Amino acid sequence: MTRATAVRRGAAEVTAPPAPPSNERRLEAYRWMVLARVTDERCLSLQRQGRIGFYAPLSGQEAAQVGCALALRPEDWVFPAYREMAVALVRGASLTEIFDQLIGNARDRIKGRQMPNHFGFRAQNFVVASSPIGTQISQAVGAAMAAQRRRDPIVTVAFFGDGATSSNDFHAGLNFAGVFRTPTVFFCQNNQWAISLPRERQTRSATLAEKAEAYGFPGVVVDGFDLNAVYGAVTEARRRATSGEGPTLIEAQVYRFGPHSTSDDPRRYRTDAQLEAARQQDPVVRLKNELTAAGKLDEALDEKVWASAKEQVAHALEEAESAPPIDPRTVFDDVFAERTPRLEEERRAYDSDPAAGGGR
Amino acid sequence: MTRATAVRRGAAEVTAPPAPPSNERRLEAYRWMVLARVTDERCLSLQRQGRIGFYAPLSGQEAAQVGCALALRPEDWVFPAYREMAVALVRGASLTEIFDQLIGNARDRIKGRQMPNHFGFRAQNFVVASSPIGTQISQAVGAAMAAQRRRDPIVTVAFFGDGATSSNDFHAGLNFAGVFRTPTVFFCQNNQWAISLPRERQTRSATLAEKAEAYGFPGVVVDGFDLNAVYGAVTEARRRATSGEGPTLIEAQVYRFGPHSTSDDPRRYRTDAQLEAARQQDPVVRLKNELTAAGKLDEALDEKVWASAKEQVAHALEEAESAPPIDPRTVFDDVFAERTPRLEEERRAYDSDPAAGGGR
Amino acid sequence: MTEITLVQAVNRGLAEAMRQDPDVLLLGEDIGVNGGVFRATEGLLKEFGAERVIDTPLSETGIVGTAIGMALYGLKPIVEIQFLDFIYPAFDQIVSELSKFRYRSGGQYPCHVVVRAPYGGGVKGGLYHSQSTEAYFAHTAGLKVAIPSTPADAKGLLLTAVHDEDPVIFLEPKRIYRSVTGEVPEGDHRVPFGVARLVREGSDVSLFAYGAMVPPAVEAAETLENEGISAEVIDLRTLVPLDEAAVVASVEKTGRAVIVHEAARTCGFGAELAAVLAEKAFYSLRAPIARVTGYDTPFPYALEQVYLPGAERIAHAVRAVVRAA
Amino acid sequence: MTEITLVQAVNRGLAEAMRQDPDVLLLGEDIGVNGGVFRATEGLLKEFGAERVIDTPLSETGIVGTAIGMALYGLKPIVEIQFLDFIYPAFDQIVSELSKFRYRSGGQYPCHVVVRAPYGGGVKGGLYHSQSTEAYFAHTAGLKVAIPSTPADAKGLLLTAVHDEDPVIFLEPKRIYRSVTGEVPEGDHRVPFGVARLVREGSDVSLFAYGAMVPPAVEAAETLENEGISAEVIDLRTLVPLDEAAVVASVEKTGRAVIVHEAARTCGFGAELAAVLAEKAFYSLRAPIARVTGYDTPFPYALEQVYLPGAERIAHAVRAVVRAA
Ligand SMILES: Cc1ncc(C[n+]2csc(CCOP(=O)(O)OP(=O)(O)O)c2C)c(N)n1
Ligand SMILES: Cc1ncc(C[n+]2csc(CCOP(=O)(O)OP(=O)(O)O)c2C)c(N)n1
Ligand SMILES: [Mg+2]
Ligand SMILES: [Mg+2]
Repeated sequence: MTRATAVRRGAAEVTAPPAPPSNERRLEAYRWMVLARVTDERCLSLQRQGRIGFYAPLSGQEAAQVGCALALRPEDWVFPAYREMAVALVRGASLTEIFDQLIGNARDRIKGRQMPNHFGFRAQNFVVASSPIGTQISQAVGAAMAAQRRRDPIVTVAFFGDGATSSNDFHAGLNFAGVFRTPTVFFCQNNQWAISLPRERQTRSATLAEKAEAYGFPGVVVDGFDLNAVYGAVTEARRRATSGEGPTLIEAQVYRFGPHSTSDDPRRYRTDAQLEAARQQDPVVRLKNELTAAGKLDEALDEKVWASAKEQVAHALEEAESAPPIDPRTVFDDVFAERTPRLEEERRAYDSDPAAGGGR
Repeated sequence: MTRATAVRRGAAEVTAPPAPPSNERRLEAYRWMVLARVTDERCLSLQRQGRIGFYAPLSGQEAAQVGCALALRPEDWVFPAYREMAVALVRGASLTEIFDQLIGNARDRIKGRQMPNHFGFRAQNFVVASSPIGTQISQAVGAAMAAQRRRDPIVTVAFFGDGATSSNDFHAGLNFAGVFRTPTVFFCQNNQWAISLPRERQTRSATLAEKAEAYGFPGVVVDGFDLNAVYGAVTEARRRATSGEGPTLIEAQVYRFGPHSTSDDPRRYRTDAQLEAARQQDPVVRLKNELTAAGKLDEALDEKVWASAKEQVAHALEEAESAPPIDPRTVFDDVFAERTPRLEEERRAYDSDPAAGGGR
Repeated sequence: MTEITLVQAVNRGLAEAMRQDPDVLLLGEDIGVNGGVFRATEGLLKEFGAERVIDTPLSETGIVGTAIGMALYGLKPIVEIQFLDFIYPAFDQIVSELSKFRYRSGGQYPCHVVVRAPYGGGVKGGLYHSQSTEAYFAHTAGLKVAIPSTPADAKGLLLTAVHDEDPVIFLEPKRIYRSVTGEVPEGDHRVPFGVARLVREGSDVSLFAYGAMVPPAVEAAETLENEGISAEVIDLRTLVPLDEAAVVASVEKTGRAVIVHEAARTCGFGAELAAVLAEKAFYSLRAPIARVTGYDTPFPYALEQVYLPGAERIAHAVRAVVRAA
Repeated sequence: MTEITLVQAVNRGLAEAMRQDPDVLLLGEDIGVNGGVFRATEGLLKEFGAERVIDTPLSETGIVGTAIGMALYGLKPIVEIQFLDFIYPAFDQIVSELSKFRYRSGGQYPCHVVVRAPYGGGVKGGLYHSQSTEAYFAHTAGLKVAIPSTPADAKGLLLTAVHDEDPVIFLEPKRIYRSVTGEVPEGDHRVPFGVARLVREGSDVSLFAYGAMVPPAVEAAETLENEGISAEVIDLRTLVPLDEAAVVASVEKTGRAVIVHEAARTCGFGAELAAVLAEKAFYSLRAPIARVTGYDTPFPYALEQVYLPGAERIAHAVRAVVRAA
């Protein structure tokens, strides 16, 4: 069932992946995956209703995200891209915190500074995301170098997509990781698309995982629809990293079921047939079937799982929507630890006549 | 004798390299290599005498540069780094033009705009070099895409060093070349050093050539001290490129005998023993021995070759040193096709009182 | 002529340029089958084919690097950077290479690439889909910088850019991509570089703006008119070359200047304008020069309307300047 | 105290910072066994070891990207960019990431990296070993920009940078790395940010400069003194934060301003200074504000002395400004 495949043997051997997670762990994973799916769908409709400004769905990538997140420890550091909502949840960010960010209310951990999906949760070692593609990759390597220096037995994980393998920071980050043998897991969710560009036009290498070899460490392809495979590959990569064996690149092959974001219309560049074929591999359904076969899930429990997810979402949304809006004067904060004289001046000007301070 | 080795089989097979160049061609190569060696040594002493401001020697890399240049055609486009003086010579730039640039006199093709070694010769399709490492690599790919569009049966060649494989443009350039299957030869002179950083700390891959595989095309390692091997590998890469089989990365393994540049003191980071070992492989001596063994060279002819080189250098230097200095007002030219009003104003200000226009 | 939007005008400009010259081609992310995330390249793949409308891998470094190589070879590439905020991976190619090729080669290698990028705020794009960093490019010798604020100028400046022999950074104010419409001449319509547009005549104060700041500047001028203040509005159109003559002449007439841009104040293009005026219109100036700009903060998401200069903030600054003298 | 050079002062500042705090470490190209191409890190590998003086692969993207990751984790990395001209591969990390981390995370992730780079012309370095692009960084909200012009300031500003909580671009005027010497306090010597240095008092005109332009400004002032013109010279020391109060006060006293920098004129930092003065010292100004700057061309090799502002060009501009009023 577990299908972590060593594509190439680089600087180190990829040993056989460990045993699949326990049934309890898999049921836990299922709950997270359902919660992510329900949240995702709700967010798409919230955006259509104008209640949030933007959303980038992760549907199709639940097993990849949850499987990876469950294989990590709280003290590990996660460097996400903008699609890793499920990772944030598994690491302990509350759904309400998620909605606070999507709305950008007064309670939002990042103070309404960024577009929806650009989460950051210090308490969960979930470094704040940014939009430029790939930049988090070399940063994750740097944090791993810092952990090495501090002798902290942790790993850093960079999340990124197939498109990001073309970025400058992919090249720089993986090269530094190879040279300094950093405890880093490069977790590439190959969802086959970078907006409208299909994977095969992103690069001519047969797999993305094999790119690791150019940097002297192993790359692994896993079936990203398969929770067990992902969990196994990340567990092994984590073990390698913390035992000083260096970094691993994992390519989790998935498919983006939804649009790139709410600004995107995928019918312009892909066919329904293609999408339907991919949907046959729905990771949520797959895990459900596995758990059912294992006698861990029946229809009644499943209904409860979904109902609970819906309830959690409704509750969190209500909470987030009832929070006050952000104080306009916070716009001048956090540029620096302390405001410079110039920022003080700009803030004073705004304060003295807020009517004239805005964009109306 | 020819040792072009296919390191990996990527998107295409690397076929056996063609027969070595004819004895006549190798004698021609030898003349170029000797000329490059003599020029190189003269330039180092000119810099010490303050007659040129800077120099980056190529000694140790003569076979790589001359072997590659001889395998190309005039209509091919060369994108050099700053160490490719021998390539410029073989492609037809005169020694006088070389010295004009090193001095930055009124006849300098690039009008004294750049430091020594940053040659550019339009007539020889030798694109003007710049200092930032790697930038020429993606440019060479773009020129190849343009040639594809024009249906011109040429190749573009990007020259770069081992250090440049870490650059953004290496990654972007090779990736685009793979995706668009461009007629490009990536010619990496691995001289084992990026200033003080040894090759093995630049990247953890076993060879540089194998990095090509990450982009879906073949990489080849050649003994860069061996003129025949280089000539063979480039000939084959050129054939592949012009027959639509796509790009090739060639790693010519050489050694930098001299300092990185006249600003560098290599004794700070490498031992004499190391250098002496490398010098045993001197490509000029090697080719001399081969030609002697083949009955194409004897001591008398060899002396003539060296004497002629010295004479050419002395003559070219004299010509270049007797050229007038560059007109100061040219500083305002070539920013744009025509000077903007602001540049006109700056030029007028300078003109109206040149004494006040300068940096004194 | 019917009215079209600014982004449609860009689209027509591109099509016109490509019809005129087979050497013109486009490179960018999602510009082909997807027609561009703002639809600026809609329909062009169909008309001109995949050899001329090239969907690239996700690498701005590669896009600009290869475009430079194409330009050196003789083609006329037009590059789309999906958002100006994502141009930085290509910054090295732009400032170290594109801007300096002609100079460093002693004129042997001109390098004519047009780099198009939607820019600016007001679309709820947050930090990375909103920035206005035109000053980086204006400060880089060897680059021209054009910014249209009307559909006619969008097409006209774009065609001038394509026919220019130098690299051009062509910034499209995405906030008014669809909200501003206007008539656009058919065919080879060109608007020269270095000639500012007098949007509205006035005698008490000169308002300088460009891109998406032109409409609020005009709105402010209209409000002020009711208060008895006559504001001239000038749209710079190109920052490099700058129509200094027009800028100076306007202040010689009005005696007062208010400069508007979305970019952060410090070292924004407004600083350059103020410096030009403080040098060349000094004796005509009757009041301090005011700048109405974005704040010296990154671009916020939830509070973008606090950040962005609008008609009220502009009018407020004008009143202060007029009160001053 | 004995006199040391500016580059030695940088070296001592680095050593002091590393002795104070084991979290301080260095990253860069050729900084370890080679001691830096300008020897700014000479001896540090030996004293602090390869874990803290890290020779990196040739990738400024990687250097700054990994330094950011280290800073997020809690270390205090100081990065050396071999020449400012080679910072552009890291520009995305600097302007999109380093400058915005604190803001975009709502204060959760401060990101304190010091980026050191030798900069400026006068060393026969041509286009790519001479540029002065401080304005790019001053225009980027979230970055501080410090530029010493004396050995004491080099050490003092560097230690302040290391103890600051925000990212600092620390630009070292390589032209005077060795030509300027001075006494430098031992130990934890710090020079605060945002406080300009009054280099020379004067009453007729204010000369504003920084970095390697301070010595020619002083030389010009000395020449002018013989002509009966009393020039005040102010060294800005930090462009962000700017000591606006000192700048404005000086012009309130002298009534005239001449701004000097090596960078190209258009949108250089001089534009910002002129804009500040045209707004805040307007009523004190008696003459047009003059800028003495590099030209709007790339930096030339053979003709660098034509390009670079020097004492004569500065004096010439001052005379014109004094003649004017
Ligand atoms: C440097 C940069 N260029 C362009 C963009 C615009 N953009 C946003 S997402 C995206 C595609 C990313 O694809 P991938 O890395 O596969 O991630 P996915 O969205 O599929 O999860 C692009 C081109 C960007 N954000 N950053
Ligand atoms: C982007 C950039 N960073 C740093 C430098 C400074 N520098 C000049 S040459 C060099 C080493 C280049 O090594 P390699 O690519 O192996 O070429 P080689 O000099 O050995 O021929 C460095 C770091 C530069 N020119 N460009
Ligand atoms: Mg993708
Ligand atoms: Mg090398």
